[in-house]
Amino acid sequence: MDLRVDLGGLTLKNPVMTASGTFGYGLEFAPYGDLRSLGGIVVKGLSLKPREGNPVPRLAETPSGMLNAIGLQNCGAERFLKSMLPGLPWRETPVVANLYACDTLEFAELAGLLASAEGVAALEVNISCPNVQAGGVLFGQDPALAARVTEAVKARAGSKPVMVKLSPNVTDIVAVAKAVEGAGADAISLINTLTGMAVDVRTRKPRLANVVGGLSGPAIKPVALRCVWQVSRAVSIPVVGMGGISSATDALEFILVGAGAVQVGTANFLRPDFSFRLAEELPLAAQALGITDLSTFRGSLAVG
Amino acid sequence: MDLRVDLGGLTLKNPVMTASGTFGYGLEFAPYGDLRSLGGIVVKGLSLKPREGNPVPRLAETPSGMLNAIGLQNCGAERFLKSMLPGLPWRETPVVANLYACDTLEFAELAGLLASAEGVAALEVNISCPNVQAGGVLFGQDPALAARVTEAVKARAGSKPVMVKLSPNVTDIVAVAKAVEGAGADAISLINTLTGMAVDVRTRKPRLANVVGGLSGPAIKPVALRCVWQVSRAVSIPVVGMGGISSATDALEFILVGAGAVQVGTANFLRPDFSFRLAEELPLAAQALGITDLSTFRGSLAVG
Amino acid sequence: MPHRHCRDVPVLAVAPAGPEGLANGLWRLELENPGFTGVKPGQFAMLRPPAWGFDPLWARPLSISRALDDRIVFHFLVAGRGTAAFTRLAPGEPVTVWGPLGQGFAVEPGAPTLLVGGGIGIAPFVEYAATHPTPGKLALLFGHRPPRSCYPYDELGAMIAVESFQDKTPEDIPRFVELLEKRIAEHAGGLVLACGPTPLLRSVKNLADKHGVRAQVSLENRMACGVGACLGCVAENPEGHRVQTCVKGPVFWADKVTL
Amino acid sequence: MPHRHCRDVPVLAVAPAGPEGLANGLWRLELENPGFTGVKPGQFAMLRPPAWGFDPLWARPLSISRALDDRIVFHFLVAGRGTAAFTRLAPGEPVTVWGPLGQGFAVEPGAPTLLVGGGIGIAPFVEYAATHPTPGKLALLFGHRPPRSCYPYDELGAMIAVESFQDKTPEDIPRFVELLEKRIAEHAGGLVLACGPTPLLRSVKNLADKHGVRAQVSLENRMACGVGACLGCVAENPEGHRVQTCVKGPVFWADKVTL
Ligand SMILES: Cc1cc2nc3c(=O)[nH]c(=O)nc-3n(C[C@H](O)[C@H](O)[C@H](O)COP(=O)(O)OP(=O)(O)OC[C@H]3O[C@@H](n4cnc5c(N)ncnc54)[C@H](O)[C@@H]3O)c2cc1C
Ligand SMILES: Cc1cc2nc3c(=O)[nH]c(=O)nc-3n(C[C@H](O)[C@H](O)[C@H](O)COP(=O)(O)OP(=O)(O)OC[C@H]3O[C@@H](n4cnc5c(N)ncnc54)[C@H](O)[C@@H]3O)c2cc1C
Ligand SMILES: Cc1cc2nc3c(=O)[nH]c(=O)nc-3n(C[C@H](O)[C@H](O)[C@H](O)COP(=O)(O)O)c2cc1C
Ligand SMILES: Cc1cc2nc3c(=O)[nH]c(=O)nc-3n(C[C@H](O)[C@H](O)[C@H](O)COP(=O)(O)O)c2cc1C
Ligand code: FES
Ligand code: FES
Repeated sequence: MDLRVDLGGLTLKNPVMTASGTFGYGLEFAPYGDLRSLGGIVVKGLSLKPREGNPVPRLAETPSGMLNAIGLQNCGAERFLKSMLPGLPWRETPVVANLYACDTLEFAELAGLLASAEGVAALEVNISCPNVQAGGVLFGQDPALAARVTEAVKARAGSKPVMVKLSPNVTDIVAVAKAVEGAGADAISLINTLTGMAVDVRTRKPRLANVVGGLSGPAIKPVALRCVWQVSRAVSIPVVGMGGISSATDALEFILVGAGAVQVGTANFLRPDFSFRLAEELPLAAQALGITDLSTFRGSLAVG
Repeated sequence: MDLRVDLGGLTLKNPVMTASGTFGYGLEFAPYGDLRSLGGIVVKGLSLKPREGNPVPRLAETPSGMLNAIGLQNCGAERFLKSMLPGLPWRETPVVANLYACDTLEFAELAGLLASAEGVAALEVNISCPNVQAGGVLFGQDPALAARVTEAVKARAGSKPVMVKLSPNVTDIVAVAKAVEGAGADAISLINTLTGMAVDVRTRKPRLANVVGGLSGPAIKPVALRCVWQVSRAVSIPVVGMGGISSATDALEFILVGAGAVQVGTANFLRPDFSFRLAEELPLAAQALGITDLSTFRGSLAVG
Repeated sequence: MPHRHCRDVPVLAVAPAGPEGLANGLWRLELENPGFTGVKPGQFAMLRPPAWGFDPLWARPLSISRALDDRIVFHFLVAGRGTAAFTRLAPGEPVTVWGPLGQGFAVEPGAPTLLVGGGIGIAPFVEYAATHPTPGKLALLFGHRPPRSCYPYDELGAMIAVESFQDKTPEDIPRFVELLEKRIAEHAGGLVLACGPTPLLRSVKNLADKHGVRAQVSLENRMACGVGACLGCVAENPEGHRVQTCVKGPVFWADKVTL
Repeated sequence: MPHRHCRDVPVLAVAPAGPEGLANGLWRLELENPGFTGVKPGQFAMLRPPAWGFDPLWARPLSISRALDDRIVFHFLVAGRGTAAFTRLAPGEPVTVWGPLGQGFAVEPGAPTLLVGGGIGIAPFVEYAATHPTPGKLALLFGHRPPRSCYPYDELGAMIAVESFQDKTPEDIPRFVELLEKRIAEHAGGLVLACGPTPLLRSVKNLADKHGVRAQVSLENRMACGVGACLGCVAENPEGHRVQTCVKGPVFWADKVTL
C-alpha cells in the first residue's frame, strides 16, 4: 500500500507523526524503535530563548486523559539546532520544528532561524498553547491574530512548509482555520489540548501548580474528530489530525474524517514504542478493513 | 452537617441534583431509591410541542465518556405537567423544569406555562444544547443572544428562580456567564456537553445518525471544573456545577472550586441508584475530610 | 411499582459454554441472585463490574437466561470490549446488576408457541421453557453458526421439542428462512416468539404477517441506562413514535415495531 | 545507546509481602524478565497492564528490586488506583514494561556505604546489596511503620549489616532522625544512599551536608513517560534548572537537587 502523504509540500513516507511535547526531541525514543520508520517527528515546542517552564506539579491524570502545564520548558531553538537535530535521522524522516513565541516579531525571528536549518523540514506554529499566560491562548482564539502570526511566520519560512496548529478552545474553529488558510498556511494541524483543571479536596489545592492545564488523551478524541471533520471540509489545504489517538483504528478514524496525516501525543506515554508500532500496524489495519488506498479512504465518511 | 443550599431563591436540602436528560422525568428512578432524598430533580428538557428527537443511533460510548444526540425527544411541557409532575414528590424535593426552544418567543411562552405550575420550583434554560440544528447552539455561543433568552424567560417566570445552563463550546465562557447574570439570571448551571463525534471505520459512517453529538461523563470533568471555577469567580449569582461527577469526591471538587450545588448526569447510567447514593455519601465524605461546613468549604480552593 | 433492584453481587462462575465455547466466544455466567423475583422470561438485566473504572463506561444488557432462588444465569457472546471483559471476571468479584428490566414474552398457556432463537438469542428461551405452564405446547427452532454445544440448546431440549439448523455458508440462510416459514405457517392461531439478529427478526415479522400469525420479537438495541431515562435505545413504532426499547421492549409485538 | 526494552511480559507471581502484607498494603510482584541486563541498582521500570484500557492512563514507576536472569522482582505499597490494580493481576496476565530507566546509585567498592531506606524505599537496596562487589562495606538503616515482615528486610539482612527502627508514634520520628544523624556522622569519608519519603530525603540531605558526607537521594516524582519526554517529573537543581527525574535521576547527588 502506498502510504505516502503530501502535506502542502512536506512529503511523508507514512501518515504517522509524533505530536509536539510528547516525543521530546525524538532521541529519547530511539531505544524503543527505529526513528526512520516514522512518517515525521514533531519536536517539543521551541522558543527563541531556553525556558524552564512552570513549577511542579505539572501533570495530573484524569479519566482516560491527562492534564499538563509544562509551560513550554525547552532548550531554546539554537541549542536544538546545534545539539539535538544532528542526532536525528532527518534525511530519512522529516523533522518538524514546533514554534512557540509571545509576539509576532518573535515568531518571525524564530521562524527564520529554524527554517534556515537544513534538517528542519517544516514548521508547526503553536498558536494554541493554553499553558502559558502571555500570548499563546490569544493568538489561537482570534482569527485575525492567528492570521497575523501565520503571515509573519510564512514571510520568514522561505521554502519550508508552514503548518498552523489550532486550539479547540474556541466557539468557531472553522473561522480560525479559514483565517490561517487565507494567511498562507500550507497545512493545518489540530487539535491542541482542551483547557481543564483538577483539584485535590484533601489539600484544597489545584493539582497543577499553574492551576489550569491542557487536557489530552483518549478522553478528548471525540472533540478532536469533530474538529478535524469540520475543518477538513472547510479548507482546501491538508489537515493533520490528533487528539487521543491510541490505536491504528483511531488513526484511521481521523483519516476517514479527512486528515491527511495524524500525530500521536499522549499515547507515547502508554508505551514508548507506541508510535513505531502504529507506523507498522496502520497499513495492516487498513488492509484488514479492505482499504487498498489511503487516498480514496481519506475523507470518505458517508454522511446523511 | 447543614447541607442546605440557596440557589438564587431555590432552596435545596442538599446539593445533589440530577442533570437534565439523564434522569428521565424522575419516576424512572423511583424503584432504585427515595426521590425525596435528592436535593433537586431536573427533568428532561421540555419543549412546547412534543418532539420525537433524532433517528438512531443516538448514543456512542467513548473513552470514559459518551456521546449523545437524542435531539431533545420529550413529551412536551403540557403532558409533563399533566401526567408526570403529579407523580413526583415535588413538595419534598424541588422539581426544576429544563426548557428548550428555538426562538425567544417560544422560550417565553414555555417559561410562562411551566412557571405557572405549582409543582415546578424553578426553571433551567438550556441555551446550549448542541444536538439540535436550529437555535440551541447559537443562543449559548453568543453573549447577546444568551442575554436575550434570559430576559425573555425571566419576564414570564414570575417568582420562580431562573437558572441558565451554559455551553462549554465557546471561546470565553465568562463573557456568556456575565451576560446572563446581567440579564437577570438567578443562577447559572454548567456545563452542558462538549461537541464531539465518533465514526466507524468499518462502515465508514458516523456512529451517531446526527453525525455530531454531545460528549459527557468523566472524560469531560477537567473541562467542567475549569469552567465552574472561572465562572464562579466572575459572577455573584450561585453556580451549579456538573460534568462527569461520578463520586462524592468529584462532587466536593466542584464545590471546592465554587459550585453551590451539583448535578449528576452520565453517572446515573453507571448505576441507577447513583444519585441516591451520592446524596447519602456526600456528608460522610465531607466529614472524612474534616469539612464541618459546606459553606466555608465552598470556593475555598487555595490558588497561588 | 414493579420490584427492581440494583445491587453489587459476586460472580459465582464464569466459563466458556461447552468444549467449543472458548474458540467461538460463547460463555455462561452465574451471579448471586440480587433479589430478582417474578422474572418474566425475555426480561433482561444490566451488568457492570465496578473494576471497569470508567472505561468501558456503560453497563451491558444481557437477557436473564435462568433466575433461580440463589443465582441468575446468563449466556453471552463475546461481541466487543465489555463482553470480553466479562470473560475475565473472577469468582467472588462484584458485579453491579440492575433488573429485572423491560417487558418479557407473552405466555399463553393454550397457544401452540414457536420459539425462534438465532444464535445467542436462544438465551431468554431457557427461562421461558423452564417456567411455562404448558411446555408441551412449545417448540424451538434454533438457527446458529458455531456448534450447538456452545449454546444452552440441550438444556432446552430436555424440556421442550427442539429443532436446530446450522448456517455454514451464506446459501444456508435462505434454506433456514424456508424452514422458518414452514414452522410459522404451522403456528397459525398460535404464537411466534423470536430473539436473535435483526435480519432474523425481520424475517419473522414478515412471515408472521404473511401467514397471519401473532408474533413477538426481542430487540437488542444499544443501551446506556436500561431504565428508560437516556432515550438512547429507542425503536420506532408504525405511528412514527420513538419508544424506549428498555422499558416498552425489548419484546415488542412484531406489528407494533418498525424493524 | 543504552539497552532499554519495552515488552509485554507475563506476571509470574503477585502476593502480599509476608503474613501482614495484605493488611498493610505491601506486596511483591514478579514478572518475566523482559530482557533487562546490566541493571544498575536504583534504576526503575514503568509498568502498565494493557487490561487497564485507558483508565488509569499512565504506567506506574517501580524500582527494580531484583533483576534475575529469568525474572524481575518489585516490592510495592498500595498507594492508589494503579498499585491497587497491580494486586489484582493474575499469573500469566501480560504487563507492558519498559526499562531499565534512569540513573542508579553510585557503587564505590572502597567506601563504607550507608543505605537509608524509608518504608518501601528499601526496595532498590535489595538489588544494590546483592550485586555490590564489597557487601562487607554496606550497612542498612531502615525506618518503617508497618511490621518489618512486610518488607524485604530479612532478605537484605542475609547479605549485609542491617538495623531497623519502627515509627509507631509521631514522637518516634525525631528519635529516628537522631539515630540517622549518628549513622551518617559515622560514614564521614564514605557514602550515604537514601530512598524513601521526601521528608526523610530532606533529613539525609541536610545531615550529610552538615557532616560533610557525600550522599545520594532517590526521588519519587510523579511520572508519565519515564523516558524524559513529557517533562512532567522535573526536579530543580541548585542553579534553578529543571531536570527530568526519570533520566537525570531518580538518584541524584544530594547537593545537586533542591528538595
Ligand atoms: C435487551 C438485551 C438483551 C441482550 N441479551 C444478550 C444475551 O443474553 N447474550 C448476549 O450475548 N448478548 C445479549 N445482548 C447483546 C449485548 O448486550 C451486546 O452484545 C453487548 O452489549 C456488546 O457489548 P461489548 O462491549 O462486548 O461490545 P462493544 O465493544 O460495545 O461493541 C462491539 C460491536 O457491537 C456493536 N454493539 C454493541 N452492543 C450492541 C447492541 N446492543 N446492539 C447492536 N450492536 C451492538 C457495537 O456497535 C460494536 O460494533 C442483549 C442486548 C440487549 C439490548
Ligand atoms: C522512580 C520511582 C520508583 C518508585 N519505586 C517504587 C517502589 O519500588 N515501590 C513502591 O511501592 N512505589 C514506588 N514508587 C512510587 C509509585 O510509583 C507510586 O506509589 C505509584 O505510582 C502510585 O500510583 P497509584 O495509582 O497507586 O496512586 P494514585 O492513585 O495515582 O495516587 C495516589 C496518591 O499518591 C500520589 N502519588 C502518586 N504517585 C506519586 C508519586 N510518584 N510521587 C508522589 N505522589 C504520588 C497521588 O497524587 C495521590 O495523592 C516509585 C516512584 C518512582 C518515581
Ligand atoms: C506533556 C505534553 C506537552 C505538550 N507540549 C506541546 C508543545 O510544546 N507544543 C504543542 O504545540 N503542543 C504540545 N502538546 C499538545 C500535543 O502536541 C497534542 O496537540 C495534544 O496532546 C493532543 O493530542 P493527544 O491527545 O494525542 O495527546 C503537549 C501535550 C502534552 C500531553
Ligand atoms: C443522554 C443525555 C441527554 C441529555 N439531555 C439534556 C437535555 O435535555 N437538556 C439539557 O440541558 N442537558 C441535557 N444533557 C446534558 C446533561 O444535563 C449534562 O449537562 C451533561 O451530560 C454533563 O454532565 P455529565 O458529564 O455528568 O453527564 C443530556 C446529557 C445526556 C448524556
Ligand atoms: S437504555 Fe436508556 S432509555 Fe433505554
Ligand atoms: S516522566 Fe516524562 S519526563 Fe520524566
